[in-house]
Amino acid sequence: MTKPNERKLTIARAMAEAVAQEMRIDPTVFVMGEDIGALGGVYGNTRGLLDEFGTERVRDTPISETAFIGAAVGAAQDGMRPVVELMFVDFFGVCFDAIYNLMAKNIYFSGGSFRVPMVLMTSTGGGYSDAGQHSQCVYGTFAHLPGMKVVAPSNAYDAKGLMTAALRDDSPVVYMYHKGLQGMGWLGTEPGATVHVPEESYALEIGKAKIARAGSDVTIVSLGIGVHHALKAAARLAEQGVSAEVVDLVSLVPLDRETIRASVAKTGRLIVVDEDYMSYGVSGEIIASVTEHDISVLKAAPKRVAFPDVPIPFARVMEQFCLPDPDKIVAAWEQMTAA
Amino acid sequence: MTKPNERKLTIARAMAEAVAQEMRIDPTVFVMGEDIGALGGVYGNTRGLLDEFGTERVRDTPISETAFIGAAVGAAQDGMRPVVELMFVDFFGVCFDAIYNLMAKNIYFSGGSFRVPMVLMTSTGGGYSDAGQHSQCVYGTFAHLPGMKVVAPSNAYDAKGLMTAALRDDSPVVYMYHKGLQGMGWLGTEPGATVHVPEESYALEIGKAKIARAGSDVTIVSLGIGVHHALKAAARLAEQGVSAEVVDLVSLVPLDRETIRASVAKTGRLIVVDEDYMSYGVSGEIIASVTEHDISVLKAAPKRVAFPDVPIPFARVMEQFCLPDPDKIVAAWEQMTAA
Amino acid sequence: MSPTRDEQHWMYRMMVTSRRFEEAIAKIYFEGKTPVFNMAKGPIPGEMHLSDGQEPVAVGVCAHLEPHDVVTATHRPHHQAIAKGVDLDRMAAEIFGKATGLSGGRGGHMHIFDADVNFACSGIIAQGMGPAVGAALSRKMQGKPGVAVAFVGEGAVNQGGWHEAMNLAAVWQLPFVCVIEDNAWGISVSKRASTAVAHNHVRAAAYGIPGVRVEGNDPYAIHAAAGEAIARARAGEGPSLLEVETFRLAGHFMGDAEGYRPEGEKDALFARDPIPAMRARMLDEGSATEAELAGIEAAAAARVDAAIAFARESADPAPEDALTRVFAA
Amino acid sequence: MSPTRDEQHWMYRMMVTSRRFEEAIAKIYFEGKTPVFNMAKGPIPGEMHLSDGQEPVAVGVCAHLEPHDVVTATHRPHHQAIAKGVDLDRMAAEIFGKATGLSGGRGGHMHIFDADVNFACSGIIAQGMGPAVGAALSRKMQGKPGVAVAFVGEGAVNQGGWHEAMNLAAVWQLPFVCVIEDNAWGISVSKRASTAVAHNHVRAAAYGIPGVRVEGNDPYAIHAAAGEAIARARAGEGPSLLEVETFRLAGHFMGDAEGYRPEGEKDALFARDPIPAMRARMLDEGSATEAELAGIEAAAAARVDAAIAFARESADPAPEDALTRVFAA
Ligand SMILES: Cc1ncc(C[n+]2csc(CCOP(=O)(O)OP(=O)(O)O)c2C)c(N)n1
Ligand SMILES: Cc1ncc(C[n+]2csc(CCOP(=O)(O)OP(=O)(O)O)c2C)c(N)n1
Ligand SMILES: [Mg+2]
Ligand SMILES: [Mg+2]
Repeated sequence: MTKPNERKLTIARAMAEAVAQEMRIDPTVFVMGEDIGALGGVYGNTRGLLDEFGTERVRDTPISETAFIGAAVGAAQDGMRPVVELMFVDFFGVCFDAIYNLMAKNIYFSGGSFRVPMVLMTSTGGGYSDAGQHSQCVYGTFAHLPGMKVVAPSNAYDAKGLMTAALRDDSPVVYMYHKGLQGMGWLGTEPGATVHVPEESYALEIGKAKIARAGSDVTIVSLGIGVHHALKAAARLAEQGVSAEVVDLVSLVPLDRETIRASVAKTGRLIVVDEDYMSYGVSGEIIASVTEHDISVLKAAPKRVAFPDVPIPFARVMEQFCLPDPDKIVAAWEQMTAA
Repeated sequence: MTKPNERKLTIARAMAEAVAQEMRIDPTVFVMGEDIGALGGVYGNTRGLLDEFGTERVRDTPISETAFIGAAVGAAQDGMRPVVELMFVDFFGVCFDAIYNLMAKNIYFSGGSFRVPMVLMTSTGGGYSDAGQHSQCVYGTFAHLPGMKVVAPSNAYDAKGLMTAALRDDSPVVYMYHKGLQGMGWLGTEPGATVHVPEESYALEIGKAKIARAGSDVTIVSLGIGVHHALKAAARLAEQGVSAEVVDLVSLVPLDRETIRASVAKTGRLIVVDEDYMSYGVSGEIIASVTEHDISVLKAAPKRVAFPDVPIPFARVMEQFCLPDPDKIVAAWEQMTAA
Repeated sequence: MSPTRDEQHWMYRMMVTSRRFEEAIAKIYFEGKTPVFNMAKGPIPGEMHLSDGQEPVAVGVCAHLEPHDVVTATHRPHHQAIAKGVDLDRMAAEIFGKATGLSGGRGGHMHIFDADVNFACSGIIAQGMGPAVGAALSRKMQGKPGVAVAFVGEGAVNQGGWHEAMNLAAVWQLPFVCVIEDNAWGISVSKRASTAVAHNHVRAAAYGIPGVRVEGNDPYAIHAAAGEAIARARAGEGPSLLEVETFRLAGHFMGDAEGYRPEGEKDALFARDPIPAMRARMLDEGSATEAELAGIEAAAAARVDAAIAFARESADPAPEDALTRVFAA
Repeated sequence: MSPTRDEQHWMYRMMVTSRRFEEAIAKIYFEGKTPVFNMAKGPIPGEMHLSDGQEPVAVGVCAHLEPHDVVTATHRPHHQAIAKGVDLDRMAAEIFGKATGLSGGRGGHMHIFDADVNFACSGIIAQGMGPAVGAALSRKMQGKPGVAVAFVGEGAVNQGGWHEAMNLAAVWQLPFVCVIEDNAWGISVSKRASTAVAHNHVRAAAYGIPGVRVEGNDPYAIHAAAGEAIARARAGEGPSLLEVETFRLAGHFMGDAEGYRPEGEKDALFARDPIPAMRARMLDEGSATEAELAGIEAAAAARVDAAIAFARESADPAPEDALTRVFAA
């Protein structure tokens, strides 16, 4: 039920609103990417911008990701604040040099004399049978390499605040939004992501995790759509009398290890939920971050619910078999406590 | 001291020998890459091949990594067994789509009806002041994404056996050799990497870790050059009466979790040494693989000695400050036991 | 050189088969997706890129190809697959995500692989260029017959990998042809807005190879130009670039409202639908009778119906099979 | 149009400064690396790519540039940096990895960044293309003066990113010039073995922009051609491609035995060393006296000596400073 002063927005609209608000006050902000103009972005997050700001500041590009991301770096170093879109994160392979070796490193290479204030926004995730080149998350891939901040909102409130913060940051920020949360009807919509969003501009601190639900028996750490799986699992566990705390990472870089460790210190148990591939990724890092700090707080071996190490299959039954979901989280709890 | 029947080879020569031996018996094997012909590879691992096999089978390429790695995939699918070289792994960003989204996935996308028998060899690592675009390891980046086997030898014996195995594998294998182990005089040489190599052809099983040194008090897990740091640290610890077991991962994919877990079950302590960036990489995965399996075996929180999450600096004092080395491993042990 | 009578019949049959196939897919695609469109629902979930209107390119080129020749196709691959002779039953089943699909449901519509006819495709723009060049290299090295053809959209020509592969094919003088399906749009971005030259065939000059443009989405002209390029490749004379004007009669993907297209553009294209045009021309030139054409059309429709029925009736894969076939057996 | 007398003096001074600088670096590079060559040792560790012989490109182009113009350079950047006016003391200190270096020792010789004169470079082939195009876009959007020039080697032209950036600059008609330093080699691979066309300037046709080639490593001709391209860019007439024949008198990197070069090739190049050639021409044409040239040479040598002394005397960075400046302050 919508409360009187509530203004529910989808993540897509929240993102576009943050960009528009910054564009109004800062003439150096502009947007580049494929189909971000007349189409408004395949995932709706630039809708309305072309009409308001015109083709000079909202620039459809050729299918030349290396060139336009590289160009964004050059523009950022020259006083602009570009927002560039990599339509699907899966496409990072054609342009990763411009991202991880250029955008992410020029501040360091220049000893801080160059600033690289830019936002790279990109869609992640599957669940709608788009197969192995259009459904990946690769959170771990981006978070592993130094020099870029990495954020991933789970709801529209955070989406707007993170975008504003990213736009005002003098360092490059990779903004990973999950397609299943965008609130595009045609992709199905996780209703929990569409929340009240204040009209006025506000910025969230990058690098801060959030307690999405407080609890005392187990900590479930996740990000993006996984937070909603975790909340659903927590609701189910609550029916069994189990109190689960859900930590929404919000940022992968910087990673808020304090908040994670404090939660696990309280609950003694850890489940990590990640739609990215399991090995050498986010789930391992979270577990290592807790255990290298202090193993005495753990009452049981930590568990992960992550995408298995296989390409993402097309067929719905296969993809769903692989994807994290509330059932698998509840099952992880059961295995953890059965042991 | 060289024993009578000993035939010490550098890793570079061991790699070239394995390739040459396969080329002699299998006409479908050929080599492509930048400067792998007349120059013999910047890191010496194709030396001699052009003279023996000619320009048809040893093909210098344009600086077009996306094209020639993609071409290798097409040739592999068409019955050839290409060995391609990505000169420095740092360059993966210009061609990663051809690697992680094409080479690694076409077997799966085709339901197994296409084979992709190819080897992608690439140099890793720093320590010689080649700065942030020529010194990276990015082991975690390759190991995170499904569909490619990933190996990283620490000595010439393994180097030859892994190369032979990789060449005979019907799936793509990424072969990551560390520059500091190649035995190229001009890069300095870790003498421990240059070992006896049998003349005859032999293949190692991909996916098997090795106990490089047996011990009982702590398990030090590493790969590539880190194994040598670990062995040196183990020797130092032995002087203090501490018995360290060193596990050489050899393969990152498949990862031999059994061997790691068995070692830690025996020693109760774990230190992971990795020249790759610390977060979201190999070190986290190893720790998570152990702790998610069983925390009861651990007598202390595991530790990692890895490259901090910063671009690799040029200045020697800065780079050495960041790189893992025996001192840092010994210090990790001391912290672990002080607690 | 005009296609022979037999070739014309084959081309027309493939064009009609392809169109019927797309129509069937389009209809089924909406099953389970109404009243509320949700891409994840229905018997065919996920993105769907149809090839309506682009059939002349596929048939004009593939008329010259044998099963042993290699084709790499795009995210919009059905017409190309059909013209290359991909097994229609197993292709339909793959698009439905069934166990009997070409890859057992692992790939779906953007990942149609058929080893029997050397066909592969990809969801990444221009990704097929490298593999096609590599297959051409393989043939040259092995002394085995066969050329390799990479189909790309005109939007793909601005992708770096395209340039690299063209240069490599030209440096090594490989039996390779790049065919650009120029439908004037890359999703919502017009060729004019994305490409610095009016026509991409001029880019052949950057590789010292022949570059030809065919206007009008005309299967006969495409057939002639493709014939020359492929013959050159077969004769060991090196690669060529062939740009073909074609029409995207569908949206970029299903669900695309195409608000970005200028008013009237689509109507004008529909008026030039290549299938009725070819039909009329064959009748006109006497290369087919009405009865023959009706027979071809009926056979095509029946073939499509059978493939769809095969797909519908096939079983889903076992969920846990998702974990298999990552590496070669 | 010929360079003015003043321009010639400046060009000659920059060329000599650059050469003296490389000679000094080459000498110091071997300190600590003999008798056994180990790249990691000595006051200047790591790879070293010298620009001996390529000075005419840098000065012919940069003669037309102001500090506010943007340059992105390559892995072989010293001559370009010097001609663009990068602070020589801090550049030398960077190459030595000192705290006083342009980036405090974080970058080293392949990562020379000087915000004051809008200079950057990169160790990745063709990586500078995008940033230069982006800087050109920024100037156009902000209405601020300035053009952007990307220097690349001829080997870089076969990299996909080069093509993408050329097209983007041309579609958007940006104030951008791409200068190709064609030294005929990419490490050990000859241009002929890697590039499908004899000359890269013809590739301008793929972007509908002017493409010019200058033969002979001639600073005067380069100056003239670059002047036109840069004037075009300043006038808002869009990008150009300028290919310049030049000579790599050094090995690819220090330690390169160059066994792959045809016998006699290097000797022939040394006989055409552009520095003595320009000296002779200036005397010949009366644009400088022997005394003036000697003065320029002495000043250049002194400037280099001072920079090297500054670098040598500067302190190492604090090791733990490696962890700083990852993000903007
Ligand atoms: C590297 C990459 N970038 C972007 C996309 C998203 N994308 C899919 S189809 C398409 C347009 C392709 O246009 P064109 O090549 O002309 O083919 P058409 O769709 O017109 O057949 C885009 C941008 C992609 N799949 N891969
Ligand atoms: C993407 C990438 N591939 C390969 C290399 C390795 N590499 C460094 S310099 C070089 C040759 C470059 O040739 P060219 O562009 O002609 O410049 P030159 O060295 O002749 O000045 C190569 C292959 C690299 N740095 N980046
Ligand atoms: Mg198109
Ligand atoms: Mg060169």
